[in-house]
Amino acid sequence: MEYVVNQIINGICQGAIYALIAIGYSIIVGVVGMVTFTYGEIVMIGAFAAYYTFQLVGTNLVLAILASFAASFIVGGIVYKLCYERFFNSPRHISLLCTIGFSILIKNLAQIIFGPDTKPMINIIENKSYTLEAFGISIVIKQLQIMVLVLVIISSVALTFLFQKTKYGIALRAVSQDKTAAYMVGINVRRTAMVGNCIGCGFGGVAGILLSIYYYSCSPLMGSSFSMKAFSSSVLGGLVDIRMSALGGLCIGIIENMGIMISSATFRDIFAFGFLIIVLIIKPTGFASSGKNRRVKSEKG
Amino acid sequence: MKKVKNTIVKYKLFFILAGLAILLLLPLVITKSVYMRHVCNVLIFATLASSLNIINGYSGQMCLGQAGFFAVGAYTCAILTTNYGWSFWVVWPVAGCLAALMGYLVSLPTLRLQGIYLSFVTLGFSEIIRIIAQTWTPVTGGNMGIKGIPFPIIFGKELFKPHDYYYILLATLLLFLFITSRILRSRIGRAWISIREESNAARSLGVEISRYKSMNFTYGAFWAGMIGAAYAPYVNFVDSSQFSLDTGFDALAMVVIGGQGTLIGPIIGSVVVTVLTESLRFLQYWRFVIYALIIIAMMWVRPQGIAGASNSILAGGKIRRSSRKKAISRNR
Amino acid sequence: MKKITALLLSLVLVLSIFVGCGNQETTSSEDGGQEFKGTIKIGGLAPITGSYAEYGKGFKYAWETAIDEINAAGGANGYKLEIDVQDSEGDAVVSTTLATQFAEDEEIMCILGDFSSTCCLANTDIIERYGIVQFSPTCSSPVFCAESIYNFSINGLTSVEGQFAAKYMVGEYLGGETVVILRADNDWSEATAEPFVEQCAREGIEILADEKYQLDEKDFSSIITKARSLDPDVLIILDQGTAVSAICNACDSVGWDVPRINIGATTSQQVADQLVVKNLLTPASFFFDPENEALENWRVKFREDTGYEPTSHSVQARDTVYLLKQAIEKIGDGEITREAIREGLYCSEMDGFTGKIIFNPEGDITRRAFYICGVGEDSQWYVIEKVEFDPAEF
Amino acid sequence: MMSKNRADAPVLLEARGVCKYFGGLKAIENVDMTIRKGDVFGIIGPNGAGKTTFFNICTGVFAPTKGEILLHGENIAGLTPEEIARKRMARTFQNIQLFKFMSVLENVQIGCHINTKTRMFDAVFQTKTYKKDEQYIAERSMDILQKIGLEEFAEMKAGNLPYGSQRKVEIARALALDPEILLLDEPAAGMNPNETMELREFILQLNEAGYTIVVIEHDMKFIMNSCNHILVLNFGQKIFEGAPEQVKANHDVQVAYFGKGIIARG
Repeated sequence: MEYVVNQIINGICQGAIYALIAIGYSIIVGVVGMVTFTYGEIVMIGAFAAYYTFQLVGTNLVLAILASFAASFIVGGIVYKLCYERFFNSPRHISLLCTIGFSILIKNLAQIIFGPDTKPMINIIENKSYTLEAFGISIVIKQLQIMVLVLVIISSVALTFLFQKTKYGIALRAVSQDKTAAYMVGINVRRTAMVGNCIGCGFGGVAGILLSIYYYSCSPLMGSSFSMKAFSSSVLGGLVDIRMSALGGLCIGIIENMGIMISSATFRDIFAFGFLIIVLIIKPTGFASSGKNRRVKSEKG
Repeated sequence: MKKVKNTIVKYKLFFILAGLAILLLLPLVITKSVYMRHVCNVLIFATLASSLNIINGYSGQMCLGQAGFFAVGAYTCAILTTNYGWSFWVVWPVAGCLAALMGYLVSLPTLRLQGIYLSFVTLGFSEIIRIIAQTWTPVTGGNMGIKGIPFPIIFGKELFKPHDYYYILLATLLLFLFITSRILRSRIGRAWISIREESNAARSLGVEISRYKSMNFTYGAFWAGMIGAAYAPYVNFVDSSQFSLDTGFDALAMVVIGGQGTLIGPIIGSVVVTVLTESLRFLQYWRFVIYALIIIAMMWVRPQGIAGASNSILAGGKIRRSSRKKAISRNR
Repeated sequence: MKKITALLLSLVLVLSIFVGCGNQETTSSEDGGQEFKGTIKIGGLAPITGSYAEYGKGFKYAWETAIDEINAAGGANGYKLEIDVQDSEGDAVVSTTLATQFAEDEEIMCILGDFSSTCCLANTDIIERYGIVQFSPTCSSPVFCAESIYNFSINGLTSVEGQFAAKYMVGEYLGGETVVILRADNDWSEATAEPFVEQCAREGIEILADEKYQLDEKDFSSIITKARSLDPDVLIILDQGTAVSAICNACDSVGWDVPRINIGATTSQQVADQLVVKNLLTPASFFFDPENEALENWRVKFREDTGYEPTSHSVQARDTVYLLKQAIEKIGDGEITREAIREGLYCSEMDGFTGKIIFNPEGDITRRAFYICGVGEDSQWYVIEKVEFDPAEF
Repeated sequence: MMSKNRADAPVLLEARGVCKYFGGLKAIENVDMTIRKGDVFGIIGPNGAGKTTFFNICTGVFAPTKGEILLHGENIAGLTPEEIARKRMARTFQNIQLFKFMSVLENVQIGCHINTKTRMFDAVFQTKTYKKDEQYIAERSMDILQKIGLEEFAEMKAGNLPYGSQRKVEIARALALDPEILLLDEPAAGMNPNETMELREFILQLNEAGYTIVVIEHDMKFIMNSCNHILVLNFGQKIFEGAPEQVKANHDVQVAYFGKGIIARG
């Protein structure tokens, strides 16, 4: 019993990590309206920005967060200019291939610039764990896991608030739903989309710091596996819905850990993808209500 | 321009025969088997990209998991020839059919899905196939893969040299082109294209889009399986890392760079990409940087690909103003 | 018009590529005014890009510096050595293509590499057909050397490493009775785990679980929870690189201080650096001994030139060049052929940086001593005990 | 026009108590309709009356929430568009849905889909069936283009044609199905008066050639001059069905179209 509960807790924490990266992903997809394969590399850029900040100015988390937000924000801007802006009216596969190309570009440039080896990130945040005793079960939670979990909840609530209530957020949503209509009511579509995309990327960068601290390392190739999981979580949540994407991430994390509990860790991805495919077959738009993503759905690939 | 086109049309047969003669005699010209291997790689990727083009280019579905079907073909061939001693010539069509069956099974649930959701399911399928290949050790050899896949034997001659194997791969590609061009000229091909262009209209004309989409998927998967089966003995061993998503993405890049929705496009794409990545090998990381830059530049300059027509739905094309005016004036 | 532009564009592209081909010839060595009898070309296969890039770059560096050293000292048997290192990407298909390329080039006398067992095994068929030596610094597959007379490796059989760890480390040193194995799902770990498990059975050590995980696994909390619920005396980690430290750190972060033994990464500085709590043991056939001056100088130079710490893999790569030099010297005045080099390598012996190397008839080497190493609080590896043993006892 | 013998003609398409609700919205409420062979049947109504929705129910795009659609007495409600097309019911779209990047000829060729039976095997080996089919398609599509007067544009991309001609291509494509009943969704939308006139002539020609035609239209004049029977919808409900003269005279229709005030004054 204790074992099962601990595994569920593990699943939730793992899911929280997926959720964290999925949130940034769904902001980007929501605002730009196109799917991206560069996101994992953006996360990696954020992690490296933090790594070099720690190297240069010492363990200053605030500075590191600023640095990686800025770095990812800028790279996000480049991605926007290169891969999206020109292709808003083109078939989707064109910008998709562009993002694949850009991801290859960043991955290899990173290996040239940062070197191919894995860099250690340790002792940034104290490695502590808490043991809770309840109903005769002892549950072990790491401090970092709690941090990630809290951050996911705060950011999904805050971002939802930003999108629902603020003027800027409403403009972002308008752009994400119908670019032509948004243009007609006087929204600067290109700039809004670009800033929205960059915010999503910046958020991905910050997620990158947490990831690298959580796993004590960063490497130029760290992005690809996370980007697949972010992509899965986001698809599960209906691509554009931030809270649903976070929920999707949590679900994938829990399902994976349940799967590992009954079989082997080698099947991790089979559980994740299998679950996702089954959900999509039952409900073709993921968790989100089907009306919400008509736009994404109806666009021809 | 028109003149050139007319000449080509006029001497079509001549050009085809000349091209065939060059292709058949190529191994005599290229003596080094290293270069022949590159030529063989081009042929393999050309066929794989073409099979993807069937799905992406002709029926407008967005499949990202072609590596999965490729893997099914390759593993079927590897397992049956190595562990069960079947002849390659028997296994070959079997592998194609098994991949086609997979394609059919994947197409069933995806009929309800559109756009990126469909892409995702194909992508997930490809990953699942790869992980199964990686973990099902008793059958697929797990991480060790399957080694020593026997080379096909024809008239008592073992085809282990790239110079000989070239003909198998060439035959596959030509057979593919022959059959596919015939299908595209029939109502089946037209139905696929009509689904790509305007699926609602196609339905209103009685085109059963579910049936044709899944037929399209099955057909595309069949050829991916066929070339997969031909690929396994060529490289002599298979392991799961050969069928990662990157393989699928490479095929996609070839299709798009060459030109979606044209028969020649994926072939041009695979020539360009293979020659590029092979010849820049000495640049190490920089060659991928250059490869990536070329993909992006290509999408900027010629989104329809080298061979694609600019006025096609696949290029996001707009109807050309000039020709439109002409039509209007002619109508009056 | 547009079509013509496109055609021209693609033509220029293809042409520029061929021009690029033409420039491919790169010469990396300078003649120090010395007279050589001739040049011996060597092909090098290393994963310079891809997930093993770190090791591949180390290979390239070690090979090239060793060859420069040899050439500066008058060459091997009066011949100048030249190496052409190609990037196999850690991809077996690429590796076979490159191996064919080398094998077809009659000037290439020997192939050094590749890094991973998968690539090496894939190349076996080709080198056998063309009769050229494939000399891998790190291939650990137990079947590799037996598969062809042209295959050589100086990694040492991993089976011995596993058996050693079971008998001397778990059994004698730690006195554990139950173990859980965590390992990466690859052929190497498969080959290492098997003899380990067998030896455990002989020593009366109980294996509670043998858990595999994917190669690019990042989050180990679930398998650690699983392992912890079984409460073993010792945790065995069969993997290389960062995964090892990641597993240890994940154990520590939930406060589980079980003794851990790693087989595979040996005394990797990277692993030591990344440990939060310095609690890890490893059997090592090789140890960066600060007292060995030549080795230490080499290590310092490596770090200066590449910007990161060498692993034992690079040291092994260096030794392959010197073994090759020795083999060429054995030929003496005879003609340098591929076959002659194979004969020169056959059953040869040498004192290298990695200790005494003695090839067995298969072309592999057997270790006769291992160091039990542990990480100190200063993130340095220390030798706890040197154990000499007779491989026959397993 | 043909109203005298209309009652004798057999019933072709019939709607019985058809309802369609989108959530709480009642788009179509209890509509009946009877179309007989040889009709030029008009469906009119103000904007948002549910004409196109009703059309979409008839052609299978939506399944009705309640009620039956009978074609030759057989219930076709809930069938897919492609199944309904196979029952020889062809349609055009309000917003033209041509295969814009294909030639006019190819557009029509795709229309021949259900009248051919080439299978993969036939296509690959170019069997008799394939040859017969291709010959049929070639002849049939050129024939239709000639009839419609588009043969000189056969090789042109359909999207390059002017609006009026695009409508014609859409109709030509529908005719290639060899339909018994042809449903035209606002065929005159966006046409100038000249083009509208031509279209009217064309529709009457088709009718004489034996096609039963259903037209949705805004243009009252167009409907009154071309149809022999009219269904009037408003707010998803049928308010009247009858001959053009009766429709003109009907009070409810006038109220729906012109508002109460104007009628009272007039």
